[in-house]
Amino acid sequence: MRISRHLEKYKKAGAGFMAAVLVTLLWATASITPSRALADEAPAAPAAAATGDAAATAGTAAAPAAAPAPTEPQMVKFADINSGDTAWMMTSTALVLMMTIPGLALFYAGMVRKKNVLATLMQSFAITCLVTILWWIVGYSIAFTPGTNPYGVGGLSRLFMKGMVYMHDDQKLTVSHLGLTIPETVYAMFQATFAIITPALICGSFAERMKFSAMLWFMGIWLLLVYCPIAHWVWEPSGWLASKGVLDFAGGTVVHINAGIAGLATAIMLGKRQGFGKEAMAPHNLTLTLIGASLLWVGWFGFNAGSAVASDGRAGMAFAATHIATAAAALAWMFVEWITKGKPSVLGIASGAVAGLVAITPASGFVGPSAAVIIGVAAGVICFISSTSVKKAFGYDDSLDAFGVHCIGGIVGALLTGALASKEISGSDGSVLIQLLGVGTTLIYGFVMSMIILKVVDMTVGLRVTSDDEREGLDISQHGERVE
Amino acid sequence: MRISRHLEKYKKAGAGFMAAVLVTLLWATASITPSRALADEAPAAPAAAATGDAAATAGTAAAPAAAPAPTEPQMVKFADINSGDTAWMMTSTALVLMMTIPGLALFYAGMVRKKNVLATLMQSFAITCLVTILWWIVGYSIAFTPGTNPYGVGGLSRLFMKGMVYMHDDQKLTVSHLGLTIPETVYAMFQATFAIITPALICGSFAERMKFSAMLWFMGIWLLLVYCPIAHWVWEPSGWLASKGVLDFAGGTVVHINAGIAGLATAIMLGKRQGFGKEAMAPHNLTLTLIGASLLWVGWFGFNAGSAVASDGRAGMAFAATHIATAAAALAWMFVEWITKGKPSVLGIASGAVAGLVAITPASGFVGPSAAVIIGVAAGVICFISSTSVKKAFGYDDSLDAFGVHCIGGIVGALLTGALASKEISGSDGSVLIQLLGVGTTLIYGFVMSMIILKVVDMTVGLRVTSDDEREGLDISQHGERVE
Amino acid sequence: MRISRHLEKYKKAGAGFMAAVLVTLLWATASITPSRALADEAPAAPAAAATGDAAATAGTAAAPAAAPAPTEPQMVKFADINSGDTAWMMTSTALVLMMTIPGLALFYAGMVRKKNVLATLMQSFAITCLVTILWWIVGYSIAFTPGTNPYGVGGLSRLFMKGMVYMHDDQKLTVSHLGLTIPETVYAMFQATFAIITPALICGSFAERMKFSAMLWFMGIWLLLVYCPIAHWVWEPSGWLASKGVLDFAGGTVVHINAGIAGLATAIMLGKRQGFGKEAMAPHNLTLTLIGASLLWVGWFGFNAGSAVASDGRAGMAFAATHIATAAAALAWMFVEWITKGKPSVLGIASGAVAGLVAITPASGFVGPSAAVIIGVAAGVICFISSTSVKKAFGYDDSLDAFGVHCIGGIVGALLTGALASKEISGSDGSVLIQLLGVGTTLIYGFVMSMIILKVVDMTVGLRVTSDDEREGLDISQHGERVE
Amino acid sequence: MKLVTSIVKPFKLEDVRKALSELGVSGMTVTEVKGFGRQRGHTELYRGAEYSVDFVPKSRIEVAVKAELVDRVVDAIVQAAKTGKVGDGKIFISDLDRVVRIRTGEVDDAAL
Amino acid sequence: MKLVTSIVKPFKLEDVRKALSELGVSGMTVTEVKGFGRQRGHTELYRGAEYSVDFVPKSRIEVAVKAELVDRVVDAIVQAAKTGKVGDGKIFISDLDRVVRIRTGEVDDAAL
Amino acid sequence: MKLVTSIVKPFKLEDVRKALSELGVSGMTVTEVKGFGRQRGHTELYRGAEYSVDFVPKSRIEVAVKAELVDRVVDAIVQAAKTGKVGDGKIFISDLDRVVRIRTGEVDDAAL
Ligand SMILES: Nc1ncnc2c1ncn2[C@@H]1O[C@H](COP(=O)(O)OP(=O)(O)O)[C@@H](O)[C@H]1O
Ligand SMILES: Nc1ncnc2c1ncn2[C@@H]1O[C@H](COP(=O)(O)OP(=O)(O)O)[C@@H](O)[C@H]1O
Ligand SMILES: Nc1ncnc2c1ncn2[C@@H]1O[C@H](COP(=O)(O)OP(=O)(O)O)[C@@H](O)[C@H]1O
Repeated sequence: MRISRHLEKYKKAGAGFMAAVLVTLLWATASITPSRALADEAPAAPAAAATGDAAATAGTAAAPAAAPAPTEPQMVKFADINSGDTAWMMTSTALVLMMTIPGLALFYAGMVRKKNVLATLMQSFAITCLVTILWWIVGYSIAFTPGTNPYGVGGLSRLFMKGMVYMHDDQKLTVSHLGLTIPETVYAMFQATFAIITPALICGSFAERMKFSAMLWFMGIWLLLVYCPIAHWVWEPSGWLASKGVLDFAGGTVVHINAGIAGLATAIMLGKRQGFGKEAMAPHNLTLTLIGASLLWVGWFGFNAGSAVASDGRAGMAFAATHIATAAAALAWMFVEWITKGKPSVLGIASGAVAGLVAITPASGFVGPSAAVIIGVAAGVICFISSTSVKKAFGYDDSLDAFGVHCIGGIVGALLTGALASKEISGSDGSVLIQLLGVGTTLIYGFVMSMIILKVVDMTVGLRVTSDDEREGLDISQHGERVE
Repeated sequence: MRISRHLEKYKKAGAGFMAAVLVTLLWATASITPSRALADEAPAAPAAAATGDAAATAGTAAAPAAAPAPTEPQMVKFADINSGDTAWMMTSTALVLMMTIPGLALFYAGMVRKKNVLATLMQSFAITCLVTILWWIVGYSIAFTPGTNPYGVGGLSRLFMKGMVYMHDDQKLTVSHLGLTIPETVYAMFQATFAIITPALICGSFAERMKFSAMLWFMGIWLLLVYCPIAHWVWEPSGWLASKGVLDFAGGTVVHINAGIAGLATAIMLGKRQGFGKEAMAPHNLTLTLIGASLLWVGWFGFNAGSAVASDGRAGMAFAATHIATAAAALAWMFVEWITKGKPSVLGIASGAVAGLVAITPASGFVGPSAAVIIGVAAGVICFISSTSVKKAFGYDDSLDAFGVHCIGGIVGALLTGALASKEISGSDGSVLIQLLGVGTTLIYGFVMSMIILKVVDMTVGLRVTSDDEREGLDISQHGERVE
Repeated sequence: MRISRHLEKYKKAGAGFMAAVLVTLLWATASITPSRALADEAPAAPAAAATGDAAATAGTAAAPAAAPAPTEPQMVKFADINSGDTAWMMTSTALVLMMTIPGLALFYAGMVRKKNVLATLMQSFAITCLVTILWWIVGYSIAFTPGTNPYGVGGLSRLFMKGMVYMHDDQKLTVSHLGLTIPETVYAMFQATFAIITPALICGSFAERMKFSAMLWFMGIWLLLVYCPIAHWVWEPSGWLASKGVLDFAGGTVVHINAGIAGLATAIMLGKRQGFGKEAMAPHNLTLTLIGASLLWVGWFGFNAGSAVASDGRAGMAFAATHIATAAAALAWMFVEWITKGKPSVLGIASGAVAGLVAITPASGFVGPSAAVIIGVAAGVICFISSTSVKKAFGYDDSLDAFGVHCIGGIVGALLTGALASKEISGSDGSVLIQLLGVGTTLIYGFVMSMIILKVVDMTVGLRVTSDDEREGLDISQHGERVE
Repeated sequence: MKLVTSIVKPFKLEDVRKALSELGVSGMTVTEVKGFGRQRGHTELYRGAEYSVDFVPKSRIEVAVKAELVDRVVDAIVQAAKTGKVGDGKIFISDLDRVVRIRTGEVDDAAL
Repeated sequence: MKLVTSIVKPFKLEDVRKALSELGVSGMTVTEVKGFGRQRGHTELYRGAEYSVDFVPKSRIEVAVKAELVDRVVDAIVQAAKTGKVGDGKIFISDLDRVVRIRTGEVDDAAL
Repeated sequence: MKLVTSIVKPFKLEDVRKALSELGVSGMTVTEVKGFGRQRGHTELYRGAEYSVDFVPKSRIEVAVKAELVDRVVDAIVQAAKTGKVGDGKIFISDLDRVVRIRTGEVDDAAL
């Protein structure tokens, strides 16, 4: 009877989504009409617009300045596409998807108790699917096309990815103004993987107690109301933070601070797990966590070096900075733990590596190897403190430290990017003050909006599972499955 | 004594294969002689033959039409190779191998009972090795070189991959007529990974009961008598289905329908597992299954976008369609299950994702994002029904739903490709009727041949393990190992 | 009280490292000064210096000979970078990192007893971090920059990777003389992943009994005193083995023989595990081992094809040889075991695959598919014997066969490379004698140095855990963690 | 009351359970155990080296029953668990002073 | 001495342990077991097919105690393990001839 | 017959088994259990936070033997399982009404 009541709730939730999906289907069918008309509106970009390596491998020496930088997606000739850049960006996209599934899914799943392992994996996987569909419907369009109001979001020209075309006979296709040498489809998918991992990161804060249906609602709304706007502000040239000169090469602010602060909001709104602080809640299988951390590391090359949107020297420098900073952070965390607690733990070194990856993310394209070491060590030490002492002090149950590692690590990275950005490498100087503006905006906007969305979902679907369901474990109570 | 009798059998089987391997070795040694002679026969292709991006990055605007499309592998200059296309194709090959090991191996291993997990992993791994060797000996040659009879197989010019050369001093190497801008070695390996995963998929239908030796024999014969011919017919321009205009971008028919229908044959020939329907045969560890599904998704970008055999806009469009269709199918399956059964399961969403990947495979290079959503939703819903109600109705033990997901999903995809193929994207219109021809041929030829091969193997080696071995589990009975 | 004494020890060890890390930090800060000055010293390389595909995709036909081959890292224009080669090399670097974490980590972790699984994973992960930092400090510089004395190591021009630059405004960056078409940062990271996996391989020989602190000290010292010199001798043109003409395409000698012989030294110095030979020490979870073997296989394409340092036909040939040899070796091991022991084991086929990968490593760029089969079969059979009969005969506890598979497999590969290298493919003939020189040097130098380092570490930190710690398991005794 | 503890082959558990419930004994507690006895374990391969695992997985079934039911329970178990092959297992019968049902506090026969 | 064996819901283990140590009974041996009884297991989904798992995970707690302590031990366990819902479990009390502490060789009450 | 149940340190299991078979007792049933007692468990780290695990893994060995064998069996176990350190474990001896060998139906001593 309790059961049945629940099923009802689920069904409602489910049905709701189902409806959504179906509706979009109609739209979809509508939107398959050849987009030639639409496409031609955009002026074909002169081949010379191709920049950097594109030009290079095309054998010309055209400096980027040669043509006015385009400000919106446009149609180009097949010949303007650089196959090397495209190869690297498709690879990067695959790598970043691998970061979430199975990477992050395993990283988190290994830290929960055995009765919640499947539910934890399910969160990352379901978010991957949900975000992809929302991204296709409207996410990409409002985040990465120019908007009219710098404080608002982008336009709707890419609704249902209409107008993102490849025209076989005319030998033409569209490119994003943010990546002129690769197909727009690839750029849109690359960004999709970023939109996927950000909400997935939040799951670390409310592990082992959130209702699956509520999680879907929260994530879906959060993506559109929080992620897309912030991504637009920071990364789309017409966004206000971008024009202010905030530096965020691969998403320290947009992805990590953003996810981390939302995580804190969930930890506060959902409250602690039953028995938190009393019972031992040791990670049930750190083998999974270590596999996850390793795949995160490997995939992060796509995340950071891929953010150069080219297969060039800038990407190479980001690649090196990422690898070195991660190693430094992992060792820093390990040694601090070793000295303070007497033993270096597997969870510790893995957490340190992730902290380093997070902190180098905004800096990767702006700093060299040595600055990367400084950022790494700082992230390792500071995140160790925030995930242990600080958490204990305030007593919130940021279960898997999405806030402690991603938000704090992201802040460390964002500010140090301002301090250490090298003009030689990036051509632009960083400023701690401007970085603070980006950080502050994200913290405030992200936290407030997350709290509001959570409240709404709580009043409608209900955020938390029943005490019995929590005790039995989410695997069985939410998904009717169990790991032997 | 029973044991010993068994060992005998195994040894026989083993010895048989051993022999095979050794024989090929002799051939091999013979075939190391410099292939210059052979090579020169092929006319060096004019650089202009390089198409699409190749030309593009080579700085020329040569339309593909510029040179008569070659019809067989040939010798080209180093300069005709496009490094971007080659980079993407090598990456794709690695990704597709990753789909089978560890991807598919884990996807299946997580669904069996604990006593069969190693044996299930072993099947995928051993097939990978076996097919690779057969591919080197003759598979690639009969599948991807032109033949004399459109209803037959290709020629023997690439026996032992002789004639597939790289000549350092002459700065020349061979390319396949199916991929003019990449080395033939890369194309042959890319196709090898397709030949590997197809038989590996079949394992899902006879899980937990087939003799390992029998499996090796069946797969080896099946590859040469079923996979190679169908691949040749559909993909090699001289094949009859190819000339009829059957569209199969990445293998919906050749790989998935083909594997699925063979799976049904094995399920019928081997019969049900002991206790099927009576005992609970729940998946023992869906963590493995979810890791597998995730790696399948990630690797599938190589499968579909790689099938463009170039790093260009067509690949990009295939990439996007693949990702979006998968997400749609996973959600569709999840919501249907949620509404009909009351809970969304991990196995469900993972199965849905795979169903979507299967269905978008033939369509990927021919449709845009919105059509991809339609294909995905259709696949998710239909495969859910075929793997549950239909299977229950007919009562065959398609243990892990190789038929229910791959054959049915493949059919959905093949037909919808005919219906939704976009002339804008592919330059060619699809036809449901012609697609039906491809589907029907594969279903009939594949099913009949599989039954025959199974019968022969059953009469010689014996298909099924003894009832005691099945009860004890294949891990110990077939491989003398066990997971703690 | 025993505990406390231990903690002391650990803390000391830890503190030591900590210190090291901190010191380097100071240096680091110092070394962030713009490297323009330093950079300009190097003469800008003429665009024509770009070789192979680089030239190709740049549309020119410049033969490599066109310019005198550079002998040290130098500054080039953005336009000299080939985006396709760079894409492949970044991908390869990610793949090779994936080989160690999680690949090798899992391959080994699955073979130990459950009480040591985390400690085994931790070894690979910690080595990854430690080596990365040492590589940044000095490793890359002494291994891959030219030295004054062919029997010594390289120079210090890349200390802290100073001088490895990317200059945004001048459109210039540095490249290594060993890879003219990709950024030096990418080359340095690619080589870093080789420097990471080599020590990680050694862990197989001393599994389940070495103190974590001792392991860190040993690996750190070994990297600088053994790996770097040998890498320099064999791969850096000014090294004496390189000039003697030793062929080692991807590291059969530098990586595998080197790691394997060091492994033997550790097995001898640490002695056997408690109960070795008496108690059953069966692998606790071969699922992990099979995942590991699969990821090693997939990642190895980056290892071998990546060693072409280009995305060209040579890489393609290395790719094909790698895949085919691996399959042949896996089948060879499986059938030999099947015939001699009565059952084909999962551990067997996985070990065979690794043996094949090891043996083809030095040969990959020099042989074709058929020679690859011969090398594979030889490796499979010989390594099977060395890991079973030979090990039993001598009675050393090479726990996970780092010596039996990597050293022996490496020797098989190195010698067969001399015998089978194809002039057509590589432009150079091989010589078994010269190969023997490389093998012998590595065996002797590596073994002696390893013994010395081990002795020193034993006298200071102590190599082996206490008998109680060993019995309780390293997971809890070394890291205070446990897998449920 | 008596406590009937039987060690049986795991795949026989289901049959035993059915047999018992036919006697109206619906409750039981099952433990997965390692059995050593005449039945030898299988041999495992490890890098080609063979060694024998001397324990066999078994299921240990505990049933508390009224004294008068014991004989029928034992017969039922023997019937259900028997394969005639070595390793079928054992049944141990011992005495119980008292049985309590935690939920209700009921004792002895009422608690079963 | 008596052996008090109780089958309780796993999440009650901690409470039972506390209750017992308050009685000065610090030692106990716990086994994870599968329980069959009135309480039904949950139902699982498998590729959309549903089936019910009829066992429930339980914790089996063995405590050897002086005869005179038995009643208080039983009460303590009942108090601690009770939720009032079906499936709370059972307590079995049986007699022990002898108890030995391996470390010292002490026997009976001294060994507890 | 008597049932001798001993709780020992896992790594002593092998020794105990050897000792018993020397007495001609080849059969036994072993369960992996969690032990609580004087011996404290280790402490674990979790994101730097430390907490102690209060149970210790133990092996529970059940052997049914003829009454007259009990003393020698107990001695053998004590000898084999003793390390002298806290946590060595306990031995419980209780009475068995009956023993049945399922395969043959033999009862009591014949069944052992
Ligand atoms: N003396 C004993 N005490 C406790 N358990 C025993 C004893 N003898 C046998 N067993 C259990 O019974 C199982 C079957 O016994 P075994 O001798 O192998 O076959 P059988 O009972 O058919 O003679 C053993 O695996 C063990 O678990
Ligand atoms: N006759 C029995 N013999 C042994 N164990 C029993 C018996 N009856 C019940 N149990 C154990 O007690 C547990 C709870 O019993 P159950 O009938 O489900 O609830 P309740 O004890 O509240 O009536 C069962 O899961 C089983 O482990
Ligand atoms: N009263 C008891 N009842 C049941 N088992 C007990 C009891 N006391 C101890 N044990 C078991 O014996 C094991 C060892 O006891 P412990 O007090 O730790 O050391 P020692 O037996 O050397 O005094 C415990 O882990 C527990 O499994």
